[in-house]
Amino acid sequence: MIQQISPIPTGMIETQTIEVSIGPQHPSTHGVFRMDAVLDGETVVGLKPVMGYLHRNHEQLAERMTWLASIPYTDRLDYFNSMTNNWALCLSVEKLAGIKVPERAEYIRVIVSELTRILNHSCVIGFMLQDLGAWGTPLLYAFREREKILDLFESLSGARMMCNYMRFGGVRVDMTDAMVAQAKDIVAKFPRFLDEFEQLLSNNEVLLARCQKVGILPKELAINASISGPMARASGVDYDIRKVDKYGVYGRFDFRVPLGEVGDVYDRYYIRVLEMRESIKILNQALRDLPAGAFVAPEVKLRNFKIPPGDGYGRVEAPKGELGFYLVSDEGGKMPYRYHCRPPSFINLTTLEDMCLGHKVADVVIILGSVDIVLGEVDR
Amino acid sequence: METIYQLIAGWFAGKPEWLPLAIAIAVPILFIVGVYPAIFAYTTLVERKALGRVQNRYGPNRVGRWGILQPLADGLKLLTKEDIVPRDADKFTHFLAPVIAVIPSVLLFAIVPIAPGLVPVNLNIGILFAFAISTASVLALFMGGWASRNKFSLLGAMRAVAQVVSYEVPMVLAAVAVVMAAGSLSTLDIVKAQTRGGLEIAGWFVFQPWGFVGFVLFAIGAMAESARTPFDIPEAESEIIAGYHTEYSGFKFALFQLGEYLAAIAMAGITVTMFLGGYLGPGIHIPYIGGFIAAFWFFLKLGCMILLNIWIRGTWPRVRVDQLMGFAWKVLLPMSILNIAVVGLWHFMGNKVLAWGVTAAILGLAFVILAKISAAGNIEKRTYRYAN
Amino acid sequence: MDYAFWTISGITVLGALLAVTLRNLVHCVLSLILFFLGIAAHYFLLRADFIGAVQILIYIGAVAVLILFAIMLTRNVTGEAGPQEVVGVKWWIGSLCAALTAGLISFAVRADSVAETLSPGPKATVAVADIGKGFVGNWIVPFEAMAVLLTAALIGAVVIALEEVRNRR
Amino acid sequence: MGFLGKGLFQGMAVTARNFVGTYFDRGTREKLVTYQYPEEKPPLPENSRSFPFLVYDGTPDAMRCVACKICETECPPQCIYIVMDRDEKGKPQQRPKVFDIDISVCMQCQICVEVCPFEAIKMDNDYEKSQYGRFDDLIEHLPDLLKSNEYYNEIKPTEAKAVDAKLKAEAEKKAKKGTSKPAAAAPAKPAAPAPAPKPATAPAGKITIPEDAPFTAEQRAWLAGFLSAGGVATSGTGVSPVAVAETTGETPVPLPEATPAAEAPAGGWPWHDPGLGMSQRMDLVKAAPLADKLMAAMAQTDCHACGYDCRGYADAIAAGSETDLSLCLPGEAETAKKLEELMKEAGKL
Amino acid sequence: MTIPLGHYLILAGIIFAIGLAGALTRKNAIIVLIAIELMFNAAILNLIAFWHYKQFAALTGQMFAIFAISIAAAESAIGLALVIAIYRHYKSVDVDDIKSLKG
Repeated sequence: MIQQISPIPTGMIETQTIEVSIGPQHPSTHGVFRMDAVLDGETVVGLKPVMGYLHRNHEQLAERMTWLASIPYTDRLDYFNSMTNNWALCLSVEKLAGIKVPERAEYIRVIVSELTRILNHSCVIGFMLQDLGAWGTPLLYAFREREKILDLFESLSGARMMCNYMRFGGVRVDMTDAMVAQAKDIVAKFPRFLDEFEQLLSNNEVLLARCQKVGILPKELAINASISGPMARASGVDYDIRKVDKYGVYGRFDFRVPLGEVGDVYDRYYIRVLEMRESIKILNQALRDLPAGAFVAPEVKLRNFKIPPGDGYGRVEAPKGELGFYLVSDEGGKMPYRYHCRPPSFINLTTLEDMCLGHKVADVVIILGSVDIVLGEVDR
Repeated sequence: METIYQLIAGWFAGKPEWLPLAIAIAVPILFIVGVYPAIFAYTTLVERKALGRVQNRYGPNRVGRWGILQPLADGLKLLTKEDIVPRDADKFTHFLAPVIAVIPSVLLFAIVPIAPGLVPVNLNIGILFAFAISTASVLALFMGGWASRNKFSLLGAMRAVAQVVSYEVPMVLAAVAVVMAAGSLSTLDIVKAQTRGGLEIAGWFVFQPWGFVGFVLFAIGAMAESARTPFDIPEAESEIIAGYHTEYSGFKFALFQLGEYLAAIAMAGITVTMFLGGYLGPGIHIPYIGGFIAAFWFFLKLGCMILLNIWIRGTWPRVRVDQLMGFAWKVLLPMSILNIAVVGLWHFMGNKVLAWGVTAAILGLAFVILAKISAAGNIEKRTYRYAN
Repeated sequence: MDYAFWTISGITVLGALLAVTLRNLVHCVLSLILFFLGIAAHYFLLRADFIGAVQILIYIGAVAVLILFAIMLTRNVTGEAGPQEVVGVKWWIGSLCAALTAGLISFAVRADSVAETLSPGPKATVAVADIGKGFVGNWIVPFEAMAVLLTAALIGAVVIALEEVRNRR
Repeated sequence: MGFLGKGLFQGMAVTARNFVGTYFDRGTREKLVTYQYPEEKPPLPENSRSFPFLVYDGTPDAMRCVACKICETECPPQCIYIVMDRDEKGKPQQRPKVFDIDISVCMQCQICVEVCPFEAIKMDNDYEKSQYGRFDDLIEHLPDLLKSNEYYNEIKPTEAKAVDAKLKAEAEKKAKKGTSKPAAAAPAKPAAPAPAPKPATAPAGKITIPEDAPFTAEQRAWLAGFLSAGGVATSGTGVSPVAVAETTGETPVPLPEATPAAEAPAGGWPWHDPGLGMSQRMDLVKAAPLADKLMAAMAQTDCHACGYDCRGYADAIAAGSETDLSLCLPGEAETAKKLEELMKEAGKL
Repeated sequence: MTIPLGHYLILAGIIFAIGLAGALTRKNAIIVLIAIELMFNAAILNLIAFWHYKQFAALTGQMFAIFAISIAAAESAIGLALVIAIYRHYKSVDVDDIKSLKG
């Protein structure tokens, strides 16, 4: 039975609790995801998330294929940010095999990942507003901006969402000057869109009333449940892997990490807006001093690429949190012996029940929206 | 109806006595049944195109030149859709709910004046009749939700009834203010009371402070009554799928939509009549075509109200159920009661300009205080620090 | 114009009968609503527009919804109440004395010649303004008494509910 | 914070600006972003990729692909199925007879293009390939895949120019070295003679389709195609290609009895397995004669890139008739270095 | 309109009788309340009928009708509150079960 807090003593009217399952076929669960909620009237007294509807056996498949062949599959993990997924796998393999990545490739990787971050944050806010009932207007503004970034990705890597762009030791296609100009143009226009977005949303009384003090995630719980990404920073946990590991060339850029104090849905929304502004800063610096040179390490072979036996864990600050890959290679070397992926959405979802108890059904939907999960990554 | 009767009585001198009466009744009925559903059809089209344009896209443009035939296509589609009734639904009530949803919305049009003297039924209890009828729509929501025997639609029905009942009170009180100023319940007299010294526009109630507050209260009430954003809780997709009309499909669903939209248009019509001076506008006194100009003004204002409704629908998110109730009882009700007191004050103050100032001050003060009390609770400015 | 009277009173009586005899509670309330509509139509026929509108507003708008809510709260929310037996044990006694009263009333009416001959009043309906003046004119006392009564009823209903909460805790 | 409704009205100002903006956005796609799809198609950037296609220079039979099956093994979802073309005597030609790509399985990841040593397979950008049938319609056979080099230059100009330049340079290097190839490469083919792989023991066993399974002929054909194409790594008993050929309705291809290379000795070649690493293979042939050692150094794909099969190439080097040690393309530098080492050891170089 | 007053009185009588029958025979408390509503409406119908046939001399008929309607509404509100309170106590709305006078 679902663990229930004691039904709120209404005293006046004695209603019995109804067990309702929200999803998997539900308009606002961001994919195939079910929540078994026990409702006492409108308030939620028990909630059990049920996942696994989109499990595609990615980790077992990777053990049967060469290292290179796993890269296109990482696009399908968090299908919203394929670039950061690729980078996470490449980072882990490079750490395991000791491959040195040329300067230009590092800069291109930063540019492409920061573009993915602003793409993801703006669309997440759009989806959350959709759950709030804003008939898709903010979502379509976010999608209008996302289209420009996806056009850049298509001219760069060949596909809009499934980029399969990074290789061990660098990137697959060099960024021509035309593409750099296109990126500069996007980054120049983005702050204007952000101001328009904030004017539409940030002090909209209905949004404030609906989001403040809803789905509060206390700081200790965030740390204990190993929450990562904007959700943790909204609760005040100062933990951004770009600052902690300084992987790639992030050490060279100066940018700040915004932190909230209350950790409710509004904080998570506003933290994402501030993070987009920081990403714009990083993009400007990266695009300004993008060096020339090789875009991929020449010594890395495409076919029968082998890795000496050993294991390693590489992680990246994906837009949704800390995305890490734990890889073990045996003496055969051509195929990973063990391939494990640490998805941020899955772990951020574990605290959903603690945030939702005591709230109304309408709040459960927004809290899920603010957690920002993509089922491809949750179920792998 | 009476004016048409006098007009026609002359031509049918010879015929049996009841014929002109029958025609005099038939004309307004045909008008209501013909014009307003057409307005409903094209409201849906305008709504989808306007929402599209707000979201930087076109909106339906495949059926007919600019999507003109889209309502026809929707209607046909819904007509041909299979009509599914849940197995253990309460057949009779399930069938009756959409019918009862449409009847009050159509009846509401009976008291909406189109041109001087041209109102389908000139009841001297016009506004009261309108409110009496609009309470009946509550029953349709309830029966729809209760009869389809599924948890979500039951939740939707409970929410809908609670919302409509609790927004009924401030709306009626806002109308009471207008009735006090106009001195009569009949819609024709209300419109006449808004012409002051021949100037057709200056007299509108909306330009008085209490009139403006009444207008805002009535508009909010009308939106809540017809479950339009930001109060579309009953059919909030993201929470409970489609509220009370989840289990309806095919033409019954179309009837529910017809009922809802017609209620929204009727409420917009009543708002126009009470606050924006119904058919008043420059040029209605020209001898022959005055009537047509008046009708034009009425439909123009009606269009503006509907567009305002659509504009709001494209922008604002949805309010939660308990906030909705709190807003109705804690903010709207006190404001409407104060509004009635202010109209009384206005009535007895001789010098109108001074009265205008005093009433504006009182209402402004009240609004600020209420805003502070109700909003202070949960909306506070947030500051964000950056890591080192 | 006579058939208007007969049809409406036919509907009214049908509504009343169904409201009392149906098994399913919700259907009872629906027929009660039909009955209220019939009565309101009668008021319009009798040129009492204001009372007709008030009747619709109060009875259909409020009382019917109130009864529906009462039905909802006194049975489990989702399930349909089991079919208890509908009629009390000695139902025939009740209906017998009802029939007796009906006979008595109709006999009395028929006997009194005055009732028969009174002819209907003029066409004009009374203006609402006069009712308003009446309220604050010579009916001021019952008006205030009504105000007191309604507030008392309001407070009473709330007390009954709250009192339940106080001794519950 | 301003009065209660300020935020709400700011929001409405934004939507109004967008509403009006769409009417004055003359094609700048800033405010009005819709492409009316069937009428106006969005322009595709040059790198955009949809499904692979095979390039041929001049006439369709002068295709660059030599059916070396590297792309088939490297393809992550295993959606390519190649059968080597053989002349009547069974001698492998350097051309694929059957080259199927199942575009319902292909995830357009372009790995086949990267690993192809002969620039034979490139990514198209034609995305309108939806069909009604679910089985055979979505499998693109050789004739559908073949497209001319001009078409390739037309859709991807810069990339095509670079590829043509590289091929021309290789051809000149080949012509300058003038090493004749024992296998008479067809003159029209400028590219280096491609290896004609004999489908070696299938890297992964195939599931057999029992006779009594309730499939119609058409479904059985599709299943066989799917199963043999999909390298389902199960150890099951291998369905010899002949049986597969039968079920796919082609004329049964006789097993090449008289292959130039010597038949495997009774004990078989334990090292002849592409899955093993170079070091493992070398351990197996530590005590073996030079020819076996040479053969173990090969990439074991029998891809005929060197003009022989692995055994033949090793015998040719051992016999001294073949001096170029870098012909084993799948083996790349690793095999070439090992071959030189072995030859130095044996004192022949 | 040639309907004499008598017809209205008989109509009111019939409705009153139906209400009385309902109140006496039905077991469910809510139906009893509905029956009481019927009786109220019968009485108010009489009031209006008499007012109409007295050539609108004075407004007493209408006034009393309004007062009667509001009393009826208040009464039904209290009645339903009672029914709910009893239901919560006895867990049933069956008129026969509610016998014991203990609170």
